Amino acid sequence: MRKILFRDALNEAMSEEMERDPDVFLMGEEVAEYNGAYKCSVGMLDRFGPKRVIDTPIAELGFAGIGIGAAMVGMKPIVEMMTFNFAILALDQVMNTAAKMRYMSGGQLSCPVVIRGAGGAGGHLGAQHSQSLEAQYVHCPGLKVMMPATPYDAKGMLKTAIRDPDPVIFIESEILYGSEGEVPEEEYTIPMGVADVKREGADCTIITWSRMVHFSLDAAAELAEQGIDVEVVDLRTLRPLDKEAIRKSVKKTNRVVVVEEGWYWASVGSTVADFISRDLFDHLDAPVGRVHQRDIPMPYAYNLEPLSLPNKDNIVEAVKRACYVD
Amino acid sequence: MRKILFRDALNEAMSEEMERDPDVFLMGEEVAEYNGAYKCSVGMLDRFGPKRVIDTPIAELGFAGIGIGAAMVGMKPIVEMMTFNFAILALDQVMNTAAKMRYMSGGQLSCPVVIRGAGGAGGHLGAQHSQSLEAQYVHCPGLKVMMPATPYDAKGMLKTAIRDPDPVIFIESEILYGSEGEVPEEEYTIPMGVADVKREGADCTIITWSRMVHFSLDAAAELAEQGIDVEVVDLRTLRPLDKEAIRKSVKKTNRVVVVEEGWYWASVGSTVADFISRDLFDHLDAPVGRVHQRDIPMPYAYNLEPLSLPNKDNIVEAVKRACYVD
Amino acid sequence: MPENQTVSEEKPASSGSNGAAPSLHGATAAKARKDLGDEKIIAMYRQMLLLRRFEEVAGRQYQMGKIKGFCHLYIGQEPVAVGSMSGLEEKDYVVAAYREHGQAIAKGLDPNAVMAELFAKSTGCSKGKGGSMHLFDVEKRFYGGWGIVGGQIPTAAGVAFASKYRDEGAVVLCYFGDGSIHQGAFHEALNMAAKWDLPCVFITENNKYAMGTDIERISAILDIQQKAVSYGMDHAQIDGKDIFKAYYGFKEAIDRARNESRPTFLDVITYRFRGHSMSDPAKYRTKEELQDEMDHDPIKRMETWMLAEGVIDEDALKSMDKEIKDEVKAAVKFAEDSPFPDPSELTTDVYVEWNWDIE
Amino acid sequence: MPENQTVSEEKPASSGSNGAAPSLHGATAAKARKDLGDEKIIAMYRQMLLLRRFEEVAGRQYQMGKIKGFCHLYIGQEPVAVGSMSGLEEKDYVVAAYREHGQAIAKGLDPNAVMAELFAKSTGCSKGKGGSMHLFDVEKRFYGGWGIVGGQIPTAAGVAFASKYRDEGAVVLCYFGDGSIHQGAFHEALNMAAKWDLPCVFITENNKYAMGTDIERISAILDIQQKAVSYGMDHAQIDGKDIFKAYYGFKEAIDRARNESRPTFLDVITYRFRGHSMSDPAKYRTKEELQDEMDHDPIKRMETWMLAEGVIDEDALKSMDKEIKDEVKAAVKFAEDSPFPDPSELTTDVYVEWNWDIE
Ligand SMILES: Cc1ncc(C[n+]2csc(CCOP(=O)(O)OP(=O)(O)O)c2C)c(N)n1
Ligand SMILES: Cc1ncc(C[n+]2csc(CCOP(=O)(O)OP(=O)(O)O)c2C)c(N)n1
Ligand SMILES: [Mg+2]
Ligand SMILES: [Mg+2]
Repeated sequence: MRKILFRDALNEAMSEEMERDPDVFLMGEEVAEYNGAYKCSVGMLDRFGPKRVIDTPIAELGFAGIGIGAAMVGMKPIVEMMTFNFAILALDQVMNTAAKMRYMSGGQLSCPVVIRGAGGAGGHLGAQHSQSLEAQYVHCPGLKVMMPATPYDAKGMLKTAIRDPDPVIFIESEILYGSEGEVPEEEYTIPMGVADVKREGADCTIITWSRMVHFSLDAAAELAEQGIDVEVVDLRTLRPLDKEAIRKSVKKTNRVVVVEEGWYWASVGSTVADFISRDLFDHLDAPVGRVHQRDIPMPYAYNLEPLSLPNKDNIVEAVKRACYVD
Repeated sequence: MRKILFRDALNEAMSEEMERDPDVFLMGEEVAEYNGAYKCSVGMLDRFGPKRVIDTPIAELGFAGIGIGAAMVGMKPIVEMMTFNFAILALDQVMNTAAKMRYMSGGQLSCPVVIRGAGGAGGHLGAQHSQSLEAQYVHCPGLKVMMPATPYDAKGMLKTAIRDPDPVIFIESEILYGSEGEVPEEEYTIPMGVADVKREGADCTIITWSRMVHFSLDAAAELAEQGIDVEVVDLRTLRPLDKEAIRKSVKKTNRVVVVEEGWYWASVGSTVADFISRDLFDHLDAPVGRVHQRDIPMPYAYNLEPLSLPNKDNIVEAVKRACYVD
Repeated sequence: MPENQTVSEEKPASSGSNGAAPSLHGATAAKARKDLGDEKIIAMYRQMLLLRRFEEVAGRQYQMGKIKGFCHLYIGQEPVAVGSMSGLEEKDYVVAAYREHGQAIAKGLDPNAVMAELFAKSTGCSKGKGGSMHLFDVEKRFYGGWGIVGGQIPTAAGVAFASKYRDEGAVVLCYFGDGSIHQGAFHEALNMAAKWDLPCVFITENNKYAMGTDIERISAILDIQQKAVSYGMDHAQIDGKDIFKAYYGFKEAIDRARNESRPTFLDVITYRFRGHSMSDPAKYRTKEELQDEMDHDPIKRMETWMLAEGVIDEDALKSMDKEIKDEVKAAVKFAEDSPFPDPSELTTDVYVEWNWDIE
Repeated sequence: MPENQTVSEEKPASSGSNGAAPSLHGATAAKARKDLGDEKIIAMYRQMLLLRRFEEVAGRQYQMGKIKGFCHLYIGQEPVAVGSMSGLEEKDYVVAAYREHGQAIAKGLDPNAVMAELFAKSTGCSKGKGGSMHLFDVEKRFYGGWGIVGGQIPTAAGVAFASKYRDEGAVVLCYFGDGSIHQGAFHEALNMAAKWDLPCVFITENNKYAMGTDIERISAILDIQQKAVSYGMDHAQIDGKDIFKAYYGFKEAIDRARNESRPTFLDVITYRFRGHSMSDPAKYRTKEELQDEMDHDPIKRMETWMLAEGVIDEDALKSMDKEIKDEVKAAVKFAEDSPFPDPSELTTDVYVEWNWDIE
């Protein structure tokens, strides 16, 4: 199969959906003439013109609201946040408008908007630019949240997100944009709310998503050499959570580690771990393990940053702890 | 002991601290001439004058930033958010400035600001006005988070928050403003990060905070009649979490229910439950129970709203489930 | 003076303009009579009166505990909703704030459905889930109902964006209070609306107060139409206490949006007779100020003018009032008799596609 | 024209003003020589050159991988930082965005500490934890260093609020790019700063581009000082390519803040010679535009004028350049030789009072 970059998979997803549906358009900072700050929209301005590929001022609250308003009357906007660090500024429109309009109107309208962009730590960008903020969205009913780990998933999931009739928050790991992976030429989509077993195993389950899938696979490879057979479940969609996939895997392995890139408290990892601890109480042979970023703002110092982020060694260690091996 | 209202306890805390320290001031919408939207600052304009009790325009991001900026150079601002629903608009200043300035400056400065105001459901106010958003702050390192349940705690905790050298998010249940409780005339403070056992019991622990403390105490009273002896632990501070208090109680009862007013996923309740499940794995005789708001926006319909919020019956039920009683 | 400022030939009746004659300005009214005809004028009056009676009754029902939560009455501001929407087409959109009973009914929502919404009934325009602050009627193109001050401004610009994108020829009227113009959302939206030529009319209902805060205490400028200078946007101040001046002022802006796809920013001078919400004793203004405004009640002024000009007679007025009162009474009965939403409604309408169990 | 608009007697050198003589405007420069004296003028030149050389070297060190993450160079904009701060007192505060190496050094931060910060070393002005975008020096009253576009504007107003509250007589200079003025934070802060008379100078470094976006493509107005009309704030456009015009323009605003406690909004015309950050090839502008700007390099223009006027001679210039190059080289060596922060530093400086275990 052909291999393409993560960013190009996103580009294909957006371009195909724009071809398919004239109500789909893309707006955000630098998406048009600059081809995207992370080059996800290369060539799209040329192909679809300035009516449908729109550069905005730096006004996240404002243009998120404009996208959401357009969605309220049936358009299918893709709103790019240069990074989700800046989307904090738009959170009111996301939480108080996009997520609630359908309910408050008694089901009269929907908000089929996709809000997508870079998340997580980019690499030595310091505290204000290195945050994994999916918890803000997973907390809020009315939203759906997707975070792909591979080019294949990125394309299929983004197409699903664009077609979805509800607001979807779609967070792409900044670091993964340049990663490569197999993506078929033929059209496909990946369903909302369905996790994917990225590696099968019998001894311990790792539940993870986005960039941490790769860290987890690396850890699994290392653990395999040590005789520990790890299953890696990529959640892909964080809201709704694929409980069945989690149950299936944990019932098999009876041990689980949740790996996330972000902070520890009130996080997605904490809620997944909590779900498992309670729902699968009788199936757990060890406490749920967790791996996460340290509970501090991200330092610039490039010798410290790796100490703050999760890494393969942390994961290996956590799996061993869950397996009562040392 | 004399009894005063919750809102008056807050007023006393602010007034005493303003008397004590000329760097303390209060700003926010309607705090001065209107005496506060919820009347927490009655008389303060008259007492301290317009230099120290300041009405702002409706511009949460802007005036939160002004408070935080003043704190950066050593002032001790109290910034009132009329409700925390509106504080979403200010979240960038809170997360990206207040929480990170000390770290990013290598410890050169601090942000001793208090951001306080009403949280939780007020009563038939609809989806945009009825949110318990403490998770947004608990998630973020660099912040401290306090939520009092009684006038006594409100006064002592707010004084501590104002004196604290770090940014403190202080959320007051809108419904509790009019509640009454004993508050001594003498000065006292309540330490940051210290939970309080609001009722001792042997059979099951309820971990909770803010308004849900009262629901939990009601449930405990009912359960007592049924022979179940419940301990109610009021966390008071949510960040940092008083792990020792939790450990102590759960090791005694071996059963625990976490009760929160807000949503289920990626919430404070989920992270507390997760902490317990993992940290006290060997001490739990049943899965951790959880009680919370339904995972939906809040309906206005006043027959539906109570079905969305946690209530005494939910709590009773959850405790019984944790005790394997039915 | 910037080129694109529209100047109304007559000064608006400023709050507290003591001694002004309690009638409408002759010249504009005379023109309106010629342009619109008596039937339309009577219909406009009727609508204002309907809003007034509806609100009076809503206020009483609130005191009786039938309506709960927040309830912000529109009494005094009727010429704004009616004057602006009299120039509207059905396909046009309206987006408003939480003080929106007036705009909702003026846009054609059934008073029964609005009253039922306030009563939290399943027959309400938002099925009882929205409440006073969140009225919706997609068929009537009425899109809320916002509880977040200023939050509707970008969203309304987005509706206008869609209208332009799809070449609908539809205009968006976006209403907000004078307190909202200090929010960043206002500023961000206006810049884009101006730059992108969106067919949107941004309407400040300047009733002088944001809750208890006089605009003079928190706004760096008082002639707030000057805010539009920042965006090179057309702007005007409108006398929102005179139904005809309001009508023409809005018409110009609506036409500009429809024909040239250009936005306008309007500072509409108005006044609310009641407190901010039902729980506000409104001690921040003097009795004299309020009395003076009520002496110049815009509905009364129109009445005086209509009688003086012979547009309508006393008897017709009386029977119209009775009719309207009956209509409002019927709305209360409708609301009263309607069922509350079924408990099963609690968890519907969160998503369009939702096949997972909640929690 | 609004009353409070300050008009500079001469037009600023607009971008692409082809054929303009590559020297400073005679009248202002002559006045500056009288007012400031040659010594001060030479010091100002020296500081601009220091910023230039520092940045050139920082760019090279970035390419060598010694500096990582984002690195936004100030080259071309030197007269803004130097011109504005030459009129400052030590007690005054500076708050800036992420393109702030220039302001940091102009405010008196040790180039060694700044370079070490870029190198992520523990001797850096933020102990290596901040990086290029987050320089701090509380002693020098330099408060960042912001990565969120526009985020520093309310915060700077807060510093000004504190200065006024405590009667410090200190002025705050708040720097931001032309891209930041569309953010709500800008608007909210300016309204309060104007209403509350805060001693703050709001400085738009208008280098025409926000990343790849020409201001013409996203701003509804181009004469952006008009934004101040919304807030009744004093305002001016300043030629930020001419060190002396910049000096006087800023001086007026600083004096107003200090003596009258009134804020000013400035549109400072400038240009960045490099890309937005180290990874930006800057294809969004023509080679001709860039060349033309570089032909009018503000440092070169000052040099030409100084030589022509006999303020300094070629030899002195040369030895100054060498001295500065050595200074910057020493900064690199200092940074190079300094240790990275100890791993134990990872979890310090999160809170002042923090006696719990993390996680
Ligand atoms: C973002 C936000 N901040 C604060 C509030 C609380 N609040 C509700 S209405 C209001 C006053 C608004 O006044 P104005 O915009 O003039 O509208 P009016 O009530 O006069 O119609 C305030 C402060 C809110 N709802 N949203
Ligand atoms: C809120 C926010 N949105 C987007 C960005 C990404 N970003 C960084 S710099 C920049 C351009 C800013 O341009 P300008 O304000 O003109 O400053 P200049 O780089 O020209 O100095 C953008 C969009 C950001 N850092 N913060
Ligand atoms: Mg108002
Ligand atoms: Mg710029």
